[in-house]
Amino acid sequence: MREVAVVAFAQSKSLRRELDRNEVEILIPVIGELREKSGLATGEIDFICSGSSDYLAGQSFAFVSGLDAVGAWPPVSESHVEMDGAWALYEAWVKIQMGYADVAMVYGFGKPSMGDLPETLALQLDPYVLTPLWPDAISIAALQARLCIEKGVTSERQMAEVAARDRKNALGNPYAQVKGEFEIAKLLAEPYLASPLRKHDCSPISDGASAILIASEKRAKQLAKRPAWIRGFTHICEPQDLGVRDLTRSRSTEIAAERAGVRKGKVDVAEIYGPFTHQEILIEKALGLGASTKVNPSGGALAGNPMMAAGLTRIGEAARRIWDGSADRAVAHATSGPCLQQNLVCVLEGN
Amino acid sequence: MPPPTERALTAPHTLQYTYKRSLGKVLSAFFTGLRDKKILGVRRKDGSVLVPPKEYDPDTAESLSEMVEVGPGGVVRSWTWVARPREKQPLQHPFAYALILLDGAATPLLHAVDAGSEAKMKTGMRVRARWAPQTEGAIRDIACFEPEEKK
Amino acid sequence: MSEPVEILKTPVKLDYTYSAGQSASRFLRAMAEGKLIGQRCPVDGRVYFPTRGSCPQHGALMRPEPVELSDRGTVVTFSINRVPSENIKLDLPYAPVQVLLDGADTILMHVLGECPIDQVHMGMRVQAVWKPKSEWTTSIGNIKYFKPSGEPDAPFDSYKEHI
Amino acid sequence: MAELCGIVGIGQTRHQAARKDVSMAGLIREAAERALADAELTWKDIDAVVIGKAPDMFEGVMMPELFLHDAIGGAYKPMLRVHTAGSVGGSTGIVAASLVQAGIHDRVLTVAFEKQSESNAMWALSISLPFSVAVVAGAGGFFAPLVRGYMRRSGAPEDTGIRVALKDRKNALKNPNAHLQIPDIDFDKIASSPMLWDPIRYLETCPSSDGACAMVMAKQALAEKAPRKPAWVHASEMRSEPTMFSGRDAVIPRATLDNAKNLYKKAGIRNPRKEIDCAEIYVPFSWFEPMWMEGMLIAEKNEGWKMTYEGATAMDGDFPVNMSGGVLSSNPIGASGLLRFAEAAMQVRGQAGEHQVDGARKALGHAYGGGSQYFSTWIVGSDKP
Repeated sequence: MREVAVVAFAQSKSLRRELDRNEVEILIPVIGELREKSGLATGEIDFICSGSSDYLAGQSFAFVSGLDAVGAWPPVSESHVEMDGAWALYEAWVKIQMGYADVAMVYGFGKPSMGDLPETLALQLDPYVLTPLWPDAISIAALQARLCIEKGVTSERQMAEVAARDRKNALGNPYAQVKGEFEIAKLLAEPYLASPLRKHDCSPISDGASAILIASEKRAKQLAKRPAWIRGFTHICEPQDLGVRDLTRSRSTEIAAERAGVRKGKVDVAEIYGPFTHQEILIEKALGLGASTKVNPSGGALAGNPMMAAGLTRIGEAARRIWDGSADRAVAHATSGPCLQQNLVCVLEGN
Repeated sequence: MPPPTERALTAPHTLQYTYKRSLGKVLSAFFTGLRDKKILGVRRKDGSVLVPPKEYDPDTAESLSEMVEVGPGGVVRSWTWVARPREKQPLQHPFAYALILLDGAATPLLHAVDAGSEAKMKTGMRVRARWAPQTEGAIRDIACFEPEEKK
Repeated sequence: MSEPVEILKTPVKLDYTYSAGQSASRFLRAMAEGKLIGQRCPVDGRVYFPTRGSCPQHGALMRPEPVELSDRGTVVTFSINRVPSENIKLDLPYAPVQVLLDGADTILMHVLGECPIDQVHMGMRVQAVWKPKSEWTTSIGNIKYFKPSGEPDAPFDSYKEHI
Repeated sequence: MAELCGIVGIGQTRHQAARKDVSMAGLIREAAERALADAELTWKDIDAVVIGKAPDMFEGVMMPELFLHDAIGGAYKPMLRVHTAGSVGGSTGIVAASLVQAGIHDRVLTVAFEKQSESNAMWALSISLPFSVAVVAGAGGFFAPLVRGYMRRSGAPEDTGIRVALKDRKNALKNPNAHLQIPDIDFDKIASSPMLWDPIRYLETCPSSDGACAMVMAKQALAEKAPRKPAWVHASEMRSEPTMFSGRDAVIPRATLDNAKNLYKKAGIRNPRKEIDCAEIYVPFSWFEPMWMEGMLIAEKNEGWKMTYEGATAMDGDFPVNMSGGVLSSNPIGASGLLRFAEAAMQVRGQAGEHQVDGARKALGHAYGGGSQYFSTWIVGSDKP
């Protein structure tokens, strides 16, 4: 395997409703910042990959206009996944591994506020037997949460603690959307949104974008003082059918964590993409994190969840902790699909 | 980049289409069953019955074809309460979405339960399919499930 | 027993709030006043109309100053459409044209009117025919269509780089 | 490159306007099972799956690979979903090959599909947005002005497009999987078919199809042991440019030229016309054959039409193109690019049956999409690179 590192990261603020800018106008400053930080021109980037969703945008080929933000001239080697940007990063990493590229740029963007996100996500389900019932994404997650609680995997209190922890952490994150100090007792006194989930258990709906630059060893050392080396990178997808999966654990994350070698060393920081509090707890368990790991210093998805970028942002936030020396080893996680169907694990190291 | 200086123009935009889905043998049997007020699963290699059925085993991708009738009663495995139903959802008054393990099935089916109030919902409770007045071969031929009368 | 169920109809209707974004909103508001407003690329100074806020070639935000354009131009290329479509409310056949407006450096996709279909050609000079002012909205549709202006054809070299 | 990639299994469905006999899962399984059978492998032998298709609005499912991947043995494996507009099938093949070439996986299954009969392709491709006025319908409306631009620039005879269509439609008669099979096809039939988007006639356009294509790719050590001769991936390349900018050449965009140059360089090809034995090129409207002959640097500028005119691109010509009948004969959009890539591989494996080019040892697979702005291509060979 070639040594590849995350060398630059930029993101927009997560906003509940970015009505005044279209996707390109959100992306341009993010990609501009990435260029500025790295000092690279488009021509010095060997491969570009993006992640976005046509259904979030409400139009076919929505990613095509995203290319307008790149300045793809002269023409670029470029690809797109209909997935979170974290998987676009995976594709770019593969291109470096095979020797096709040395420097790659990746971006993800989404404006879920344009539609009714929990309802739009019902279109991800089996179109024959589930979508016609239009179960919204919050209800689907709530079915999983109850299973977890009744099996004793977690509790409403523990879930509230996760929400409070993440949103307190987010106080230090200028890009976060939901932040503050919350009392557990007060959170637990709130009514259910979809029992057993309360509002604080759910990530917000966020518009936003993020972008990352990765590079092979030689270039990485030129581009960053302390590159965040990718030492494990894998992803696994489970069958979607809720009935055939054990929803009280994340088996796909367990497999991915094993293959990525998460437990081969101490994990200082973990950035987890948990769209719901109980899911963040399931991922923590699946990654096998201990008390010494600081989880979601950025606040995680519970503080800001720009769909299609939020997973990529986790990797950027983890890399930031390597760059500034606050972590020597970090784990980033991304998810997609109902009830943590598909999960990606990326291990980053400073040495 | 400076923050937006003026309000952008916005307008409603609707994506609307009625998809026509061909089904293949297993799903065709399932929906034909619903039209005839029967719930069918499909037998997996280990003998267990997958509900709703698929033409393949989700774990191994092996082809499946032997249809088996299940239900119409079953047990709630998990549930959540929908206090304010959305327009497209199966019931327009408060209801529960639930994972329901039908009698004879190894995997639960997701559907709506018309329980009247959240207090009446309980994991482990027995429910039974309530059929729509008109059945046409769709998942909503089951209007919803309802608590089974205690005997 | 009746026939087996072989087709499942599943209606999908999703409602969105679409945003035109900053730059396009400026151009659309000008349209409502009967003005054609383009913007310059900060890198090469070329005038884009309609503008979507950025120069796609350079990935840069357009210069903010508006550039007002003429409503006359040249047909760069065209086709003749004989296919009905739910999305288009025009009588068939009609000619979609790519118009290079005078003063602009990009083409505008629109349709041609007041011209027999067999006389449409590349290089044809055209001018906009506007809807009555009372019907103007924030839409490029304020221009009903382009019609031949009667000027002599533009030479091929003057527009060939825009095909 | 860490590893060589060999294509050891290829499968495709029978393409037709509406495959009413199968579900979406059934459609992709049909292609995948055939690819596995060709490779004499089972679902268990696959390490990862890569799925490609065009916009989700075609089938009305958001990211349908999430509910579908287990139908092709993807449970608890890595899964990627590619979407790069019309070139997506090609890009999907490239991503799958990359996973092997990078040394990450031993065997990868890739499937690209479209089930266009679930909706209406014209609708899905031309969804009107607020503030805009739709002036063209479907892809034909978009590409017709470019075709006119090409005719003007090159001075190509007006019947060039008819000749391409005639050749591809005759080739399709030799391909049992092709959607459009018109046994009594002749020049006059095409010439007299209705003009849809002038200058594009009805029989010069692609159909709307349901279909899927699958390939199994393996690393060198495994490909060498495959029951049938593998096709080796010699090189692949992708290029994209913006849809529109001032002065953009949308007829023969720079992205295709750059793509071609880099592809040949990586494949060690100096004279593509001589060194490549045959090609499957993405030609949804007949005129794009001469355009892409130039765009792929196989013909000189403004002379692509001569290849068609002189019969060079016919089955018995010196550079056969679209032996399968091409996109003009089958067009499940998401799969169309992968079908081009797969047909190229079938040629160098000698498994193209009636439409086999004798002795083909090196072939080009090509796809493009968007507003002629996304290009993905590969070169495959009977011999290792």
